[in-house]
Amino acid sequence: MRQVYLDNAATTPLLPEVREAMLPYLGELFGNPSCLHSWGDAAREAVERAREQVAQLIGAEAEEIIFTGSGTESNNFAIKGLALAQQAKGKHVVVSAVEHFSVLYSARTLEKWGFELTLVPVDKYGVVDPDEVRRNLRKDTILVSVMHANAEVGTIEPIEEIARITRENGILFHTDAVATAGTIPVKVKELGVDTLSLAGNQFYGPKGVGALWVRKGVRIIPLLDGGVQEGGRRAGTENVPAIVGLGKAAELARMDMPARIKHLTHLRDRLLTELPRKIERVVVTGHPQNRLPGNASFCVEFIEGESMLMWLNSQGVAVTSGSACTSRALKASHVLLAMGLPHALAQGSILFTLGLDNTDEDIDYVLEVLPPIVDRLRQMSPLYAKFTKAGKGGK
Amino acid sequence: MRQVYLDNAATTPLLPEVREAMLPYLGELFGNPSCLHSWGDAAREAVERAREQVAQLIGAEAEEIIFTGSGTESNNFAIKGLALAQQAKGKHVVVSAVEHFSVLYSARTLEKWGFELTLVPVDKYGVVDPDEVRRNLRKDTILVSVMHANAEVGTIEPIEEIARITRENGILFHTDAVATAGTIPVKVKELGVDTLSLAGNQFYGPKGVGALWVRKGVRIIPLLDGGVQEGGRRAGTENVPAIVGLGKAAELARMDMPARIKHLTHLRDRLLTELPRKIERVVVTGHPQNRLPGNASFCVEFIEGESMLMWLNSQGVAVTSGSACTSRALKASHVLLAMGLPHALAQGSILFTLGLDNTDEDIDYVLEVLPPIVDRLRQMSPLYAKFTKAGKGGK
Amino acid sequence: MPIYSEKVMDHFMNPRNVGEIENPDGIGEVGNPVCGDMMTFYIKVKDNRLEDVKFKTFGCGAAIAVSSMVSEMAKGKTLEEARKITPQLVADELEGLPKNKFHCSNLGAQALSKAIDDYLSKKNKGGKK
Amino acid sequence: MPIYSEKVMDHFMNPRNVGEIENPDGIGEVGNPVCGDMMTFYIKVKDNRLEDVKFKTFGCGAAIAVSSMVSEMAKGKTLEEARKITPQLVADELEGLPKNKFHCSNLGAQALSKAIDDYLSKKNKGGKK
Ligand SMILES: Cc1ncc(COP(=O)(O)O)c(C=O)c1O
Ligand SMILES: Cc1ncc(COP(=O)(O)O)c(C=O)c1O
Repeated sequence: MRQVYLDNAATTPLLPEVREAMLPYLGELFGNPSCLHSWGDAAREAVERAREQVAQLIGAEAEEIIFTGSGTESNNFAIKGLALAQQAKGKHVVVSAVEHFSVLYSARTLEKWGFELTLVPVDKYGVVDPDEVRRNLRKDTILVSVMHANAEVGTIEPIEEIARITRENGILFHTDAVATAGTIPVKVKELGVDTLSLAGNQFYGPKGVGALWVRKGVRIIPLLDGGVQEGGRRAGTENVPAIVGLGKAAELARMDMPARIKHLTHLRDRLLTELPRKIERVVVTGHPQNRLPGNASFCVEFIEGESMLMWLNSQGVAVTSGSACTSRALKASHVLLAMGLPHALAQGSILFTLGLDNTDEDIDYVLEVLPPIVDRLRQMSPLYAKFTKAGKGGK
Repeated sequence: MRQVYLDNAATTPLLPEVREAMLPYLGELFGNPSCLHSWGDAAREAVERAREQVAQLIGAEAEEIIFTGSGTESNNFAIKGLALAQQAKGKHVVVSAVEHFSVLYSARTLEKWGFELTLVPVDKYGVVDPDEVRRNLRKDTILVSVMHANAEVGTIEPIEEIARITRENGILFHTDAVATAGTIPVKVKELGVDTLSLAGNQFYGPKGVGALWVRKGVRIIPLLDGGVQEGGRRAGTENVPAIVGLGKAAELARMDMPARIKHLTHLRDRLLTELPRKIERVVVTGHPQNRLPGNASFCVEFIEGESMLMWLNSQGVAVTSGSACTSRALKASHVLLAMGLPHALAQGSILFTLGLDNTDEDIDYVLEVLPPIVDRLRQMSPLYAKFTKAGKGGK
Repeated sequence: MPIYSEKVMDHFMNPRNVGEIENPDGIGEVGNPVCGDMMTFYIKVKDNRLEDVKFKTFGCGAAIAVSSMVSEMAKGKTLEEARKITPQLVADELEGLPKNKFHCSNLGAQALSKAIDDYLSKKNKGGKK
Repeated sequence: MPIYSEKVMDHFMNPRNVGEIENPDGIGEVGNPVCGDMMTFYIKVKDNRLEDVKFKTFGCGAAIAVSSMVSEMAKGKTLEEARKITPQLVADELEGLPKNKFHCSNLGAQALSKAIDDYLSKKNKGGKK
C-alpha cells in the first residue's frame, strides 16, 4: 500500500545530509564540549559551528543563540525567564489565544506565580489584530508573546506590526517561530522581536534540540540551573549530535528555502482547492493566503477528526486532527474554538502538513481515498442524518 | 601517539549496540510518539520499551519513569517540582554541600522563590553524616537531596540511612544518581528515596536524555509546561532516538554490570595505589574504599590541575581537573573545599574516570607520562620552591 | 504500538448494526459536540427482548467501536440483561481501551440504557405492546 | 577548537625564562591559591634596563603562558617601557586568551610592575646601584 506521510507539523524525517553530519558525533567524536582536552575541543568546535549555522538562518549573531532540548523548552525558557527577569518592573503578560500549549501553559504557570495574564483574541482566520494587542497593554505589562505562525491552521501572524507596538511601549516581545524557522524566511531584525524559539524537528533536523534566540542585552533567568554551559544560561551537557544536526538542517533550509516553498505551496494549493470540490461541506481553516506553505487544514462537517485520521491511516496516510498530537485532550482544538468555529465543526478538524518528499501522486491518492471515508463516516453520523432529514442543502 | 580517554565522568562514548539501536529512529522510524498513525505507533512503542528497560535497571515500574533531556534537567525538575508541590506544607530544603551544580543552583533558585536552604557538610572523605541531616531537619522541612555518589571524588553516600530518617519525618528525599545509575547497582526500593535522577551519557548511552524516577503517588510540578507527553509531567516532543539509546544502554548495563565493575575496579585500584608511589606528595581524594569503581581522583601538591590536564592532553591523555568541565569557574572545586582541603591543594586536583575501553596498558602509559609532567610543572612552581627551600620532607 | 486493540479497530472499521430503525420502540441519545462524542441508539423490543439494536455515532474511533460492541452485546438480550452491560464489560470485550477513551464505554452503555428507558416510559404511557 | 591559541600553547609548553634569579634587583609576587594563580617575577636591572627577567608560576595554562610572554616582552626594555606592557598587549601577543582567562594577563603585568616597584623602592632606600 502507498505510504503517504502528511504530518510534517508533528515532526519531520531527518534529511540524509543531516544524519550524515550527526553520525561522527554518535561515534568517535563523542566528547563533552565543556572539557578542555582534544575530545572536548572537537565537540566544542562542532557546537560552535552549529551555532553559526542557526544564527545565519535567522540573521542573528552566533552568541545570541542558546541551544535547548526542544521547542517546548525554548518557549518555557522565554516566557518564564523573561517574566522572572522583569518582575520588578511589572507582572502583566499578554499572549494570543492561539499560542502553542508550551507558551499558553507557561503563561498559566506565571499566573500561579502571581503574574496576571491577558489572552488576545483572533479573528476567524486566526489572525491577531495588532490593535487588540495595543488595547490590552497596561502600565505593568512586561511581556507579549505571539507566535509567528500557527502550525495547526497555518496562519502567519503580523509580527512586525506587533513588535512595533511593543517597542514603542518598551515591552519585551517573544515569538514562537517553531512552525516557521527553517520553513519560511525568519529574520530577527526584520521581525523586531526580542526572543524567538525554533526547533530542529520542524525542518528535517533532529528531535531533542531547539534554540532560543535572545537579542543581545536582553536579560533572561535560566530555566535549567547548573553548569555554565551556553554562557551560563542553559545548564546541562550539550546534546552534541542533535545540535550538529540542527546546524546542518539550518544550513540546508537556508539554501533550499525558495525551492522548498515553491514545491510545498503547489501541493498545498492543490489540496486547498481540490478537496472542497471532492467533498461537500468542507471548510478550509486558517488564512486563505497568508499561511504556511505546507499547511492544508480543514474541518469536515458532521464527522469527527480522529475517526478520519484512523481510516486514513488504514490506507497508509498519516495526518493529524486538530491538536490531537500534542494534546490528546478529547476536546476540540483551542485554536479552532478561538477562531469562532462551533464545537461540532471544530471536532471535524483534519490537518495535512506537507513535506519535501511529498509528490503530486500523494495528493492524488489522498483525494481518492478520503471522499469514501468521509462518506462512510457520515453514513453513521447522527449529525449528518439530522442534516439530510432537514433537507439537504436547505440550510 | 597513544590516545587514552580517562574522562568518562564527563561523558562516555556510545556502545556500538546502543548506536545500532538508535539508527532506525534517525531514519525510517522518525515518527512522533504522540501521533495516532503508524509512524506515531512505532515511535510510541520504542519509547515504551525504553521506559521498561530503564525501569528494570533501577527496579521501578515503567510508569514511574519520566524521560527528560539531561541529568541536569532531571535534577532541576526534581528539586523545583517537589518543592513547589509541597510549598503549602513548608519552605525549608536541605541539600548536601557536595551536590552537583544542577542540584545546588536549583536549590539556590528556590531561595530566590522564598524557600530556605540548609547545606549539610561532609567529612574529609566527602561523606554526608546521616545524623547531620537529621539535626538539620525542621518542622517546615519538605525536601532533602543528597546525591548517590559524587562524580568528582567518587564517594558513595549512605542514601539508605538518610532515607530512613526522611521517611520517619515524612519528608521527601531526592537523590541524584547520575553518577551511579548504570554503573553500580541502584534499586529505588532499597535506597528508599522518593525521586531519583539518571542520565544516558554516563553509562554508554546518548547525550540529550535523562530520566527522573518519581515514586508512584508523589506529586511534582512540571518544569516544562505544554503538551501532555510523559503523562503530562514533561511536555515536548520526545527525543525518540536518544530515549531508545538510553533504554538499550540501561539493558546492557544491567546485564554486564558485575563484569564492568570488576574491570573498572581493577584499573582504578592500580591508579589509586601506583600513582602515589610514582609521584611524591599526591593525595587520593574521596573515600578510600566506598567509591565509584571507575573513579581515581587525586590532588597533586604545588601545581595546578588545568596545567596538568593540558600537558596530559598533549600526550594523548584526556582527564578532568576538579569540576573544570562543568564549572570552568576558576575557583577550586566546591566539593574539595567542602571536604576541608586547603585552596592550594584543591587547585591541584586531577580526576581519572575509567571506561570500558580502558586497558592495563592505558594505566601503564599514564603512570609513565604523568610523573615528568608533574616534575616540570613543579620546577616552575613558586609553591614548590618555597617547600623545597623550607627543607624538603621536613614538613 | 497502536493505541487501539485489534478488536477495537475491527469494530471501528467494520461496525456492526450501524443505522436507524424505522419506528423504533426506543431511542437513546447521549453526548454532544462539546464533549466530542454523540451516540444515538435505536431499539426494537419483542417479548422483553432486544430484537434489534442499531446506532448512529459521531465520534472518535473508540466511540464508534464502543457503539458497535454495545449493539452486538445487547442484541437478543432481555431488557434486564441489557441493563447489566457495564462500561467495564464493554471495554473488556473490546480487549481494552486507552485510559483517556474509557469514557466512551460509559457513553455506549448510557445510550443503550436511555433507549430502554425511552421504551419503558412509552410503554407505561401508551400501554402499546 | 582548543580553548588556547597556538601561541599560548607554545608559551605554556615551552615557557621562556622560567626560574629564579639569584640576588635579584626586584621581586614581584601576585595572586594566591584562593584565586587560583600565583606568579613571582624576578628582575635584574642594569642602566635602567631589564637585563634579565625570570618567573615562577603556579596556575593554569594561561597563567604560565602569560608569565612567559611577559618575561619575553620585558627583557631588554627600559623600566618605563616595561611599565607600558598592558594586559591587553600581552593577550594580543598571545593571539588572544579565553574570556574567563583574561585576568591572567592582568596578573602577569602586575607581577612585573611589582618587581619594578620593589627594585625602585630598594634603590630609593639603599641608594644601591
Ligand atoms: C508553534 C509550535 N510551538 C512549539 C511547539 C513545540 O515543539 P516540541 O513539542 O517539539 O517541543 C510546536 C510543536 O509542534 C509548535 O508547532
Ligand atoms: C552527579 C551528577 N549529577 C548531575 C550531572 C549533570 O549531568 P548533565 O550535565 O549531563 O546534565 C552530572 C554530570 O556529570 C553529575 O555527575
